[in-house]
Amino acid sequence: MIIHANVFIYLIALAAALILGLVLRLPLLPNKPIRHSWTISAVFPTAVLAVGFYAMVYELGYQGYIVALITGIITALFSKFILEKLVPVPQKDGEEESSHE
Amino acid sequence: MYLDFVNLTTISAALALIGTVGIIALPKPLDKVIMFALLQGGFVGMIVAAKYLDVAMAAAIFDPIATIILLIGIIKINEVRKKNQESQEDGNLA
Amino acid sequence: MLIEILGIIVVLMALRTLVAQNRSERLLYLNVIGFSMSAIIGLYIQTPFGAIIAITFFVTSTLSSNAIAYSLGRVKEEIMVK
Amino acid sequence: MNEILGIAIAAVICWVNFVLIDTWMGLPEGPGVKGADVIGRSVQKRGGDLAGGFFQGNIVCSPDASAGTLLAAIGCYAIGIPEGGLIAAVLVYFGNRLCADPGYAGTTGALSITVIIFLTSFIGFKTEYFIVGMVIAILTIQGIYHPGASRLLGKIAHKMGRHTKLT
Repeated sequence: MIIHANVFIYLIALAAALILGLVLRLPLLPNKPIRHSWTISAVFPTAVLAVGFYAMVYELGYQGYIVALITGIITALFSKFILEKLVPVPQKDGEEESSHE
Repeated sequence: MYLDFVNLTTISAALALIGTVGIIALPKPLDKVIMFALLQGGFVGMIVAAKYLDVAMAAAIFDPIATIILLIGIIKINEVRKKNQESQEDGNLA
Repeated sequence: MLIEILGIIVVLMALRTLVAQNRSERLLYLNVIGFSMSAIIGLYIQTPFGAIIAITFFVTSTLSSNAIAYSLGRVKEEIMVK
Repeated sequence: MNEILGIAIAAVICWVNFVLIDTWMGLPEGPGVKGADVIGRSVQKRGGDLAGGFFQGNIVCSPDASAGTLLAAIGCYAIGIPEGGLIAAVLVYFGNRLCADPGYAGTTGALSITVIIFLTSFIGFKTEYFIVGMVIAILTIQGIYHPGASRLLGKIAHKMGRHTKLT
């Protein structure tokens, strides 16, 4: 078998982040023209970030169901409270530029 | 075979040399900045070829900072020169 | 075999960058060089830290390309001092 | 499998993957950042198509599905088959947000090429082939003849209903 990790653990991390994100009132999907919207929703950044962070923790040597659960919970809290301050929406910059000219 | 001659060290050296020639030969400042970005790629490649990986990480992070400082200087000096030219033409008209 | 193909692509694109006429054409060739240099770094260092270095190098070179393209629109024509 | 043949097939797979995802995510519709506008107009002035020019400019100015494809292939080669692609998806997302882009195209490209690498590893494709194939695919778009490539991309965008409305 070429695949090394157990796929089931990734599903646990994804589901934990998804459910806690919905409990924290993140919207399920972004606003309707999806490819232009900037909202942080439960599916797009949160689930992807949860799987990616669990992959990082897995490579660092901590493996198991409980680690996956904790990673999902921390990712949901991170994307609810910190992510908007870490990567702000650059709309202000564009408006300032257009008004500047 | 000549293909033995192509490895990471010689590629990075060729990239850095081409970037140097471009910086010296091209006249306009923004062309010089583009060739400087090319030289940075060769520089990081040379460090990686010697396997100093931590130095390569630091060099890769600090590259765009140097480029952005150069670009801010170019934009500012261009505005100053444009203002200077306009005021000179006004003086000629008066 | 793999690094040789990428190396020939890199040197060819560097020469085309040097002799190109238009300035935004130069930027497109520079993008190809960013892609292939990070591919060579990933192929040469076959450890996880090599992959992290390749990803960091690619993202930072894209950032500097972004800054150059923005100031290309800002500076329409440069005024040179004779 | 023969090495040259494998690289050629991998290049075709990567080309189809990133062009379809980038077009679907609306790269030819308009310039996401200001620098892409300059590059698109310059390509149009040299005899190309405006939508294809915006496509090329957006690839230069922020890491899109092309970058996601390359970096996920490198991650799968150096770290491991599923984990490297997922780590690359997270890093590409942060790189996208640094370059003022929503970041849908990069993560979608990284995840889809991870699935493709996992499926094709059963029939003998090595992961290195996808790295070299991605560089060859980006060479055909950005490195050989820009007006011709932009006209081809404009035709694909027209067929998928994503052609630009700007003039």
